Amino acid sequence: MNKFRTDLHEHLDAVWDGASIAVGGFGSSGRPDALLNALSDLGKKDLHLYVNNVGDDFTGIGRLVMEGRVRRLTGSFPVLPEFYDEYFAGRVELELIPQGTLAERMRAGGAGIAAFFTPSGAETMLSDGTFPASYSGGTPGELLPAKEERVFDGRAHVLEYGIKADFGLVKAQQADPKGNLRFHLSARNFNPLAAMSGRTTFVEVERLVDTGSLDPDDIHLPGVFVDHVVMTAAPIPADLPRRAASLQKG
Amino acid sequence: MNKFRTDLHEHLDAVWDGASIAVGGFGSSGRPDALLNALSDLGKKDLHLYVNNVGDDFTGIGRLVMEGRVRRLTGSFPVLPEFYDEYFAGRVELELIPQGTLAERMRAGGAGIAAFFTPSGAETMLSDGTFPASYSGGTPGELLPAKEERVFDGRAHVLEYGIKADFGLVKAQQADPKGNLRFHLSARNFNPLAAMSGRTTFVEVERLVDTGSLDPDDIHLPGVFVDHVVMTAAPIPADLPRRAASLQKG
Amino acid sequence: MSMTNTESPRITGRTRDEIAQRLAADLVDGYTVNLGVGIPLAVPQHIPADREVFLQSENGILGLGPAPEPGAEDPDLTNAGKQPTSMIPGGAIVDSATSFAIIRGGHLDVTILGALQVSEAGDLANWYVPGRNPAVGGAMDLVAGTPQVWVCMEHVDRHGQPKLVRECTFPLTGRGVVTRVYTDLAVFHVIDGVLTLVECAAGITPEDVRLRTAADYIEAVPA
Amino acid sequence: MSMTNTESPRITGRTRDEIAQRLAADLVDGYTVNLGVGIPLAVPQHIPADREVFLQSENGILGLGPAPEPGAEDPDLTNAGKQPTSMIPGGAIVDSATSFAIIRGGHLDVTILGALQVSEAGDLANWYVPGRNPAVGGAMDLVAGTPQVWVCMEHVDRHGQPKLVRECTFPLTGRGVVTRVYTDLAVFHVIDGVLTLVECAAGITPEDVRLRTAADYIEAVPA
Repeated sequence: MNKFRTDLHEHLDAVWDGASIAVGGFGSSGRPDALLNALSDLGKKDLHLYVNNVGDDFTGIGRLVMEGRVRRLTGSFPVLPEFYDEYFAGRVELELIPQGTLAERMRAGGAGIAAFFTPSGAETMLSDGTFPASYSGGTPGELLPAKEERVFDGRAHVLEYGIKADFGLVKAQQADPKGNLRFHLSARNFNPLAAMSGRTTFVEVERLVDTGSLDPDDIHLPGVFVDHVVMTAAPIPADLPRRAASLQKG
Repeated sequence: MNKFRTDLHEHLDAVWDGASIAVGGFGSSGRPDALLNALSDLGKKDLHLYVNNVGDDFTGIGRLVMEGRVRRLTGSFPVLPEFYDEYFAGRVELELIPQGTLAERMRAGGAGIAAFFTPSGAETMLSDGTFPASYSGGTPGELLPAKEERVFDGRAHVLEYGIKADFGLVKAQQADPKGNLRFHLSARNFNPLAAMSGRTTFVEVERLVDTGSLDPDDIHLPGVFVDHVVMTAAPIPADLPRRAASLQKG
Repeated sequence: MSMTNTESPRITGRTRDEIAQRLAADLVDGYTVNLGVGIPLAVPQHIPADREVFLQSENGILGLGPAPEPGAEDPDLTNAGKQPTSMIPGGAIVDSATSFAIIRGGHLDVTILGALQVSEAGDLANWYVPGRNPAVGGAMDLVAGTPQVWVCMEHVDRHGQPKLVRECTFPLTGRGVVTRVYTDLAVFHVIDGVLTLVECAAGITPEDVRLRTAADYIEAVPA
Repeated sequence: MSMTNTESPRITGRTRDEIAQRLAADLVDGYTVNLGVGIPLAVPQHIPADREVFLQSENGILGLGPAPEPGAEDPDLTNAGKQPTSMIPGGAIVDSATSFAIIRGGHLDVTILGALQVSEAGDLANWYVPGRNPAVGGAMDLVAGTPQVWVCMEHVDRHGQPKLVRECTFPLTGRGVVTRVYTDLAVFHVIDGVLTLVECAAGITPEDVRLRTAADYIEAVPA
């Protein structure tokens, strides 16, 4: 069962409008831009993205948001100012959660853990039912539901739910035909977790290697979490302009 | 801060009678026998061990049990027949839990997750309050408490609590002075999790390596989870007798 | 209802090895599979040559290979039964938490287990005989998490008593988890929660099966 | 009670860099530390030469080094602020779930953060100014999990209003989490839940501090 694919669009077209998608990357580091851009090119819309950041430019997540393809974003640190314009204008919903909660929820969903109690965010407006998930006519619309609270060892905790996303999008450095992956330095970040969270997981890699060439002790994520591997990613050049000059909204 | 220690007994003597200890290993594979034997040699007692197996001989866990040093054992597959003799005779308590629940509870404790909902063991006698944790006079004494149950997506789950053990005992293949570890093949098993679970973690290794000689991408467990490293472990010879011929009970 | 309280005459269906062979014929190319002890351990040698089936071991091995040659054993590479094993190219090692994330999270295709009893609702009892030494290992995680749970077992116990029952009398491993049962006499599927006889072994009639089965089930055996 | 509603005269205490230097003097050899943005980023250059302090970055780096030379940047090695960084020998990479397991599980010694407000009970507000763009990152995990939370900040805001207050008016990052506060004027410890002035900067009197602090606190400044 070789998981290498040559036609990215053919396989990624399995993503349906309205799908939930867990995405790797921290800012632009380790972000699967080829996969994200292909979602735009394929015209996918009404997406629910689980991703830590929007990033600071109009590639990848930023492009999907600015093209109006994202219904809801669950993340911790969107950053891109234009994302907030969309949010306050009522064109995208924001489920804002602590970064560690996002990572743990992705892992839990992939690990069959339905929910867990964490102290992160307890007794704050991200858990007390007052944070606006959406705006309508310039005023708060839907509020994030209050989270179930329980005290353990004298400290408040909140119940957070595992994320089982329809799809996972991941960027890795190396993959073998079984889908075994290696990541490079801090580009690892959310990628193994997005792969675990996705019911069907796509990976873009910089380098394809032969079966058996990765030491079993040195595989960061086993291929059992991976469905389709495409070689599209190139290392991001260090001199990449941080913000694209032109933007077509759509 | 060099974490290499030359005098194992001096440092391990910090373990107090009555302590809870998370232990790595699956059967004898990856089990930290040097550390476990040192606990016996130091005369430690009344211990609560979190460990998957007792093993099938009287070294390591088996020795501690047969010397009467273990008050309670939390694990999934004790195996050693003499362990059960002790259990039915009321000399050791058994908290029997699913293997995946043990692994996840150790990780959760180390990760600041107070508790989690898992489907493993729901609607069984390991969660309904009928399993005897101890025997007294040949009849069941304390029963394991019934676990809190909740339905997610139509399936029963039970609430399981993170294990924050007083100490973690771990066997690794390589360690650097910062405590960064590498394990070898399936001897990895519960070792990274026992290290995470322990408030203070001891590691026995086969090989000490210089700082900087392990690639940051190839470290299985970062030294932040490790306190003391001793070089005592040798690879177990393949012809090790599976059961010791002589046994002194104490 | 076909409950029987009297021992039925012994008949000869599939051997234990043939049960494993029959099950192996149903494995699909590309499956990742966990094997329990007993009859399941005979499955790998019967996997058809044109199919690749990846074996997982609960102690953190993906891509389990055959037992090593004498002298080639590595104490750091053992299977779930604590016996020396090997790995195939393309295999990977994970820690126990990740191993059970794979299992519990539904990333395996099939888990193949032995059983003490299976109920008509797909309940499984296979971890504990009251009065003996209790040990559970990864059984409850495997049945809770794997989409398909295939049981292979003798149709009746050594006293001739049916192991396919209305309700399990032994303590449960999981409720409503079994999806297929392969025995010396027959193959059952659990379809929408209903135990269904789909095949009899060569020389075995539906009547033979009925006499040795205490569970209610539907017969859907091709004529 | 020392609440003030009128702007106090400007006085000159420590510079932002000197606040970082003062905090760095309290770091203990062997500590593992997470740094927030702002004043905390100046801490590493002031760590005394005889102490080894290991820096953690929430995106999965243990053993963060200084900014790389121009041309030596690696897009696969960036810090929590998404800027190119480096690693020291003995560093390690982990995924984001393990990184926050380290943070939430209490395995760091200190997290050093800026603040909008700190209350007398040790409540921290540092993630959100209502009306602006909300973003939280790892701040709530860091304060929930780290045994010691050290804040470095200006004693008053740019309008001269106290940032040490009875109750935070900005949304909380965590309740009762702050253990120390380093400002341009003073150092406070939270001892058994009670905010305590332990040190004034050179040329600053306890009276100067009192006039610019809206929180109740105890004075325990050595004479």
